[in-house]
Amino acid sequence: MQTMRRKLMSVLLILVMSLYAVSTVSAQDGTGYPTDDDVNRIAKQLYCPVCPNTPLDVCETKACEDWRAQIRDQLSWGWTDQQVIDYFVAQYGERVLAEPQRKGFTSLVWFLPLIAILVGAGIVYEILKGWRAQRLAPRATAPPQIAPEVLEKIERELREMD
Amino acid sequence: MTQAPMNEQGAQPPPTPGRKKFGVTITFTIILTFLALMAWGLKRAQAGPLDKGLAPDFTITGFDGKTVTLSELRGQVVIINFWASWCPPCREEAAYLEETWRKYEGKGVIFIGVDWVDTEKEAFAYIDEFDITYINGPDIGTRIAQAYNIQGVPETFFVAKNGELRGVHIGPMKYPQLDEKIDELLAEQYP
Amino acid sequence: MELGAILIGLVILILSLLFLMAPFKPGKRKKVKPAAANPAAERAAALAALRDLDFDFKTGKVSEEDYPSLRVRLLAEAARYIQQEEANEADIEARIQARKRTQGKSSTAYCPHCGKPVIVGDLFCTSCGSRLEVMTAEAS
Amino acid sequence: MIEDIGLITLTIAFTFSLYATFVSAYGGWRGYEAWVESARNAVLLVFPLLTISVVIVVYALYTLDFSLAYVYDVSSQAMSPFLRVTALWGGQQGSVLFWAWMMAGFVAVVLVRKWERDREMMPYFIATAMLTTTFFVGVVLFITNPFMRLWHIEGADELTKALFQPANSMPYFPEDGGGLNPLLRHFGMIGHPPTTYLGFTGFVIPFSFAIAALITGHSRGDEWIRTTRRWTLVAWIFLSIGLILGGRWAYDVLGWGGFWGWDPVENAMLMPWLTGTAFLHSVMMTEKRGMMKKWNMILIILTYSLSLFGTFITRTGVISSVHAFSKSALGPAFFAFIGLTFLGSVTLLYLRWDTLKSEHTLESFISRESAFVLQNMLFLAITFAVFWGTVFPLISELVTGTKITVGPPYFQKATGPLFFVLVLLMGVAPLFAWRKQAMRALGKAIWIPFAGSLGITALWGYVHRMHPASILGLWLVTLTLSLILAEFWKGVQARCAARGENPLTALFNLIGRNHRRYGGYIIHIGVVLIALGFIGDANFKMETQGTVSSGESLTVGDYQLRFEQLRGYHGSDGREIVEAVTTLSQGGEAIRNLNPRRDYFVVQQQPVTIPGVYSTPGKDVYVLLVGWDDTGKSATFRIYVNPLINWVWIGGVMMILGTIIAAWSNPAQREATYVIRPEVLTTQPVPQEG
Repeated sequence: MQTMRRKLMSVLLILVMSLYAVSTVSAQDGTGYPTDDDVNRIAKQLYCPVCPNTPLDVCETKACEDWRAQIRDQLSWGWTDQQVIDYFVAQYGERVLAEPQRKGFTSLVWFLPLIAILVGAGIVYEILKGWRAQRLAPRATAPPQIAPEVLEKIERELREMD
Repeated sequence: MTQAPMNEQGAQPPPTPGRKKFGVTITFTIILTFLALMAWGLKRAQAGPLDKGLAPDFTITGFDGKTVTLSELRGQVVIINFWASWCPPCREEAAYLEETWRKYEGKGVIFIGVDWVDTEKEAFAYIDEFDITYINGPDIGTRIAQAYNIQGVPETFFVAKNGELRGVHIGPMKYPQLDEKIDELLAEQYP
Repeated sequence: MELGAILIGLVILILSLLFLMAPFKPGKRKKVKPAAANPAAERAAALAALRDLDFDFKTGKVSEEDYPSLRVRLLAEAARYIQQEEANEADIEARIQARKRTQGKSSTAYCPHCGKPVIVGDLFCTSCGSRLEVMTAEAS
Repeated sequence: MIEDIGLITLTIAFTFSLYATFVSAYGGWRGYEAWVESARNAVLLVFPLLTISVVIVVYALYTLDFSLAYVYDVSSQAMSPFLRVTALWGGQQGSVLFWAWMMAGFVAVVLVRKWERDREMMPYFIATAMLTTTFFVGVVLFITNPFMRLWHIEGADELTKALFQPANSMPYFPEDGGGLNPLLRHFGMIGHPPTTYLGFTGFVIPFSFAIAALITGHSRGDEWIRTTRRWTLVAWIFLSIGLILGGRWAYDVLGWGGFWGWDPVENAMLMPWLTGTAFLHSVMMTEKRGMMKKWNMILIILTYSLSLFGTFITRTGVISSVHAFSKSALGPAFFAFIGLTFLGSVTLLYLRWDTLKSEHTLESFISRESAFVLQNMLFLAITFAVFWGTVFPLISELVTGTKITVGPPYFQKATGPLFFVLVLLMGVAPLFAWRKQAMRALGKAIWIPFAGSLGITALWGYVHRMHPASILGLWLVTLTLSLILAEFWKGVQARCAARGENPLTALFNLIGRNHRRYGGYIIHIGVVLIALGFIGDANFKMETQGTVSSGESLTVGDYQLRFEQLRGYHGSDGREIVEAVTTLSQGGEAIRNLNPRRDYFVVQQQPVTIPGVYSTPGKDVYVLLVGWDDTGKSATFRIYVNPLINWVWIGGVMMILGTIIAAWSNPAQREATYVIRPEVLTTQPVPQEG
């Protein structure tokens, strides 16, 4: 078990190290479409397929640079944003999408909070209604008699508190 | 998880026993379900790559357009190597893998290279660079990687003649690790 | 592991154990201060509620129609606490005096279990019935 | 030798916390005073014992005793002495020890301060709090021990970590260690872990008192709320500081121009903060009106369980995250403990459910009470949305076998509207009086700020041609802020009128005599300012990326960034630095030189991108050096213009200030931290006298 874990660790290490291997960017050729901003616009909507939970546009690994280069190529071939994203999903799985899809089982991630909020609002209303039902019957309007010296004491203490 | 207690809170004035019981049941069901989910997640997070039992079947289409299906390779030893072009350790073993493949080609051994989350351009360059001749194809949608539960690349799985996994090697391989393993698997009787 | 470390550890352990076991030492029984029975807190609460109401009125959060009735209610409440407190004090004082006269003892103490006042020399607490020998021993 | 002493004190500490847990529970159950006292003494010993262990680990880190595996992992010669000390929480072993130590400290302080009061609850308080402490100390001792040494076994390729010498082994003394993860070498990471841990562990106090109240049946009296109010505030503010420092760290170090990424680990920290905030508010309902007693229990159990859950997902890798510690063997132990805590406390609550009788009466829907309930509901709704988004990838994988990511877009869309209502409520709710609020008075109070803020934002939006959503956001902030400030204004006015004080004295006295109320308002102002930062970040952010040659400029908004040259040099702690010299100008006028750089840590093989930032209250211009060509003639930059982002930090400071005021006890009213008995008010007839 011990060795197994160490092995795993070393693999993770290898993975991480390899991700960071080389990280220089060569000047882009020409100035026309697609620009870095065009690439980032799409990369922003995607997550790096190998790194834990990192958006593709800010990911610094070699692999992510390759992917951004790939997006650039695809854009220069005239692909639309959606085509590029669809390609990524098909190629690397649904986990590359930053925003979960709204179909199939995944749509639950959107619906359940909505349902929960509606149910919650209903419950709040029920609670408040229940409390209100327990409201006391209106009191007798006659003010209770309080001994003047006690009243005096209360007022004095109130003044002291301020 | 957040709502069930609310049901009870909301059950003023004095809740009917049925309603309260319902709330309690819901609450505990939710808690237990949640704990079960976490237990499953923990088990998954702690599990290493698959290393025994029947190797999960898959069909892979190589970059050259040829297709191979694992279950149709019974009787042969299969070496499945996961790699990616952006991974330096993969480069360390690439030449050794190709060399070994050439040594055993036609002797009842099949090599399959599974290119994990990679870009085609860089993958082709990698294959050219090391002049790799065994079948290599992309892992579309990372389905194969998920089935084998790989933890990273490179990882190499050894499939015996009867289709069962006979272990996995994590990290780059060096001579003679692969040769020894192949010889051992070739020595097995099938059927 | 070196001997020096073990020795130092042993010393720490022994000192700690002594401290740990101190409460079990027979004879030296602990003193229990009275639990803070806090009638003043309730009164203060009522007064604070009054104060908040006055403040809310001054800052315009309570309307002129609502203010008098709410205030009267809170006043009545505060008054009741004050009267209760005074009555309690008077009552306790009276009882103490009565006991003093019959027993000839001079000081009061509090029950270690319920915190209610008890007469020194009594064997049992008049409120909760627990045994009071400790207090007796202390007073003598 | 000195490390051996640390190990010994750690072992004794574990034994004593175990002892305290069971002896206090037994003593409390049987009414044996001496047992409980002995348990208290044990608790009072655990803290100094753990302190010795902590000090020894710090000493080893400082003196670079690489025979300890932990020191070898996180410390190195190149690190400054200060960083070596902070390496205590730079890795798994040290941070769990640190955590256990803090928890023991909290419990010890409670016992010193509160021993004479709340005596009935104490045995169970000790038992609950020390059970948790025992768990953490046990984890340190048995699973992730910082005193493990490095050994070399004959013939083995790798080093072995063990406490005692394994067979056929030689002690191994490395020359140098790996050193702290480069990303953690930042002031935010120096403050963030300790404050976060203080926050997480601090909630053990209210939680344990709540459990003790449930066990003893004293929950009806709500003594536990009075006892723990300040503790809760302390835990809460530390959690808040931890969140803010974490955000600041992310902004400075992670190189993505943002401060909150909705990563699972960030969410895990946000969730207990949310429920903790709800708890702080619902407690007021109990104090003032005797309502929501069950609700308080649910909230504190939830808060504590969520903070344990947070540690669980941070340290086990169950949910993939940028910030996760490496996978470790802690998983099963943590899982068992969290399951036990959560199930146990909920079951206890269920058994005692009927003792928690509240007096629920509501005179009017338009009242402070309703506002509180609504507010609590909103907090829970946000918590649920965050929770759901955080665990959904796991559910998806379990049910469909597909891994998915739930990223910021989900969280922004799901929680954004709820936060909007919440901030609005923060402005409006304090206007409501308890019991009943006259509509006309409310209208009068709200009219001017409403119209004013609407006017200002409409004008602003018209001039700047902004997106409707952003106008809405700005309007919300303006309205809420003016409503809160109006509260101060009204209070000052009332004092001026009643006492003839001058406004400044009146303001001072106002806050001085009402710490809780006005401290709370100041916290609210802080939150509004943070909201402002978030709105700026979500709506007005601009960014561009491009490659330029020396002498060329990149443009974003009305800013230009001119690239002059690249230069490289060696850093002090083993980093290779490549720095770009650039000039930022606005409208053709040079403002400032910015030097974004990239530090490459050779040993760890890890780059860290350090932005060049031009910071003003209105906006930050945040420049990243993304890459360069080998000749150094051209470089790629990414420029973000982050409007209003500094208000997040300013708001954070306001929050801390407000919390200090709110937690400060009022000298004039020390006795007025009270439990009101509402049944007197509502169920008994008013005595008629005379």
